[in-house]
Amino acid sequence: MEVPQAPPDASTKEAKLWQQRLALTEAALYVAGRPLDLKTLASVAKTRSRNLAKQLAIALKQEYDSRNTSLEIMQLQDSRFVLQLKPIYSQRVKRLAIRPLLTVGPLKTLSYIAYRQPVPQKQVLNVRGQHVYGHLKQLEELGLIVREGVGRTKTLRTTQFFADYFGFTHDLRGMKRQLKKIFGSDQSPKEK
Amino acid sequence: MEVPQAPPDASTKEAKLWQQRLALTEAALYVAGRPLDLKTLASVAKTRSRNLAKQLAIALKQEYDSRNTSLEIMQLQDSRFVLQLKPIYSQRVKRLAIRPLLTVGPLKTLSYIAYRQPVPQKQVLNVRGQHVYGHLKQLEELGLIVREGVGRTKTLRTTQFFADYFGFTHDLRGMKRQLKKIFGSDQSPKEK
Amino acid sequence: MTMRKPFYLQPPWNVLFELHKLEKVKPWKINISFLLISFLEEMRKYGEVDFRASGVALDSSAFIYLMKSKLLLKLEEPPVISKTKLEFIPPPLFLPLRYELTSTTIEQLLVALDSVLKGEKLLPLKPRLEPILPPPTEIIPEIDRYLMEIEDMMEKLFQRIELLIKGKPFLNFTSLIIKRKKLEAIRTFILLLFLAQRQMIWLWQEEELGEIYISMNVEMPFDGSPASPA
Repeated sequence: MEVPQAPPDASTKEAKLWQQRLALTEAALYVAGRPLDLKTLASVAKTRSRNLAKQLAIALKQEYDSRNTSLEIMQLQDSRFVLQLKPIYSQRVKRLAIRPLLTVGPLKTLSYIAYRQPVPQKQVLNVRGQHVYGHLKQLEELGLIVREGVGRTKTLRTTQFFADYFGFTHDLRGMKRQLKKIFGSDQSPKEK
Repeated sequence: MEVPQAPPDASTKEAKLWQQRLALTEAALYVAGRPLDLKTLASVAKTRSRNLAKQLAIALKQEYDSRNTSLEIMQLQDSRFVLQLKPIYSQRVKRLAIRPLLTVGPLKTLSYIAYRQPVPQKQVLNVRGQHVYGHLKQLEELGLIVREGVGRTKTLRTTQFFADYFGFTHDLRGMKRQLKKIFGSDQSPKEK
Repeated sequence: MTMRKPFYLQPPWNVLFELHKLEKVKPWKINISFLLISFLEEMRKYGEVDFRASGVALDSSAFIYLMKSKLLLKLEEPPVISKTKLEFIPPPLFLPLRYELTSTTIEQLLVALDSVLKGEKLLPLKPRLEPILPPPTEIIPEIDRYLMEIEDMMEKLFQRIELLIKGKPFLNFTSLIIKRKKLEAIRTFILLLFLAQRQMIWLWQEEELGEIYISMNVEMPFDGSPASPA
């Protein structure tokens, strides 16, 4: 892999192109509101080089990190990038978000599913209570979980969209390790 | 009006508070994605002073202007501020916006309210069917409509956010004229 | 010589005297009242008053009552919570906030409006659905009218009493309701209570459940205000 290229001197033509690509990368991340892969970022930045797309995204991330801003660019494990609000600001402004956000109840159900997945629906109902039927419907509608199987044997797991939303890896074992780290629990989730 | 105050020296306690308020202002504008008034900005920045809220927004705007970024902060005529993508970048990235604001059903209900507003809720229910109760709740939660009055006399109208989103004027008669013109229909909306 | 087996050691009374049988029977199937009454009747019939047997029967009855009570109380107990293994419940995951440009355009809004307005045009052609109201009941308006006209009816009853009581110190309630239907008798009684409450008449009884006597309060004209002193 090439070493990320520093932005060229701003007076040159290449420098202008770099700046323009940097702005396009930012525009794409702003508009998408979800992690974008290098292929998409490259196409937006008018290049075929995924490596260049990555250099641009990393440079943008460094720029955001160096500045006093409420926004951050996260690099996910699979080289995807996402622009989002720093979590410390969420509480004060979440009421202004357009998309209705989930309340604590469904979020608890979601974290339980993520931690124990693939988990029988019956187990989730036992642990969280019968009222979680509503949560499951909501989480399913938002595309955060899927139900597999039918009736009493239904199994729940989180989706790729869920992993993207939280910046988790798509690999189940890896995701559980990440979750364990976040929850700070000494109990390892059951690997199934 | 006072001259916008320059951010104080970064080493002082006041400077830290200013920086924090600046970040909160940015967080609010980012998350909302729509113009916010000074009252809202002041409440997010933990101040009662609309003047301070305005100073913060102007300072943030200047910061954005001074930097190479695809985003801009605009001050509207009514002293509202909005963070948005610079129009020159829109074309290249708008294909990444894949999620509709609303699905077809609620969109129909919204369009009818916009065209006939202020319209009795009863009339909307008659034309669109009893199932639109869910739509009205969703549209209200998204801040696209407001319900005025109570019970059977409830009246519906669209909000400033609706006008901002679709680029209409805020003036009701003007909006109806715009709709009629764009719609190119020979049916004139009933003025009530 | 063989002793005759006492009657109470035979069914159905034997259940009271052979306690081991109680364990095999559902307490709800035992009608204690019937057993005890018939037990006493049988004893009277045979002329054998055995206080020991009565004592045992009483004791057994109390025991059966206790069994029944315990069963009832058991039903009220909260269901036993199965001891599920305590497992780690992770805290909620808070979603990061991200702005997302939505894709709805003004063209889409207008297309939606077009289809709605077509629907609105068709609307008057649809048959108008009238709300189906439940048929009026016969009782409610009757009572309403009764209550609304109560003043009127009080006055009429008062005039009737005045007419019937002429020359007599009192009138009995039975003569007021003679040959009248039950409902009307009840209404008359209620009206009497209203009149008495306003002290326009006096009501009294000589014995509980006996005849009700009515006399006039000569100091009160109908309008309810005390008569002006002459």
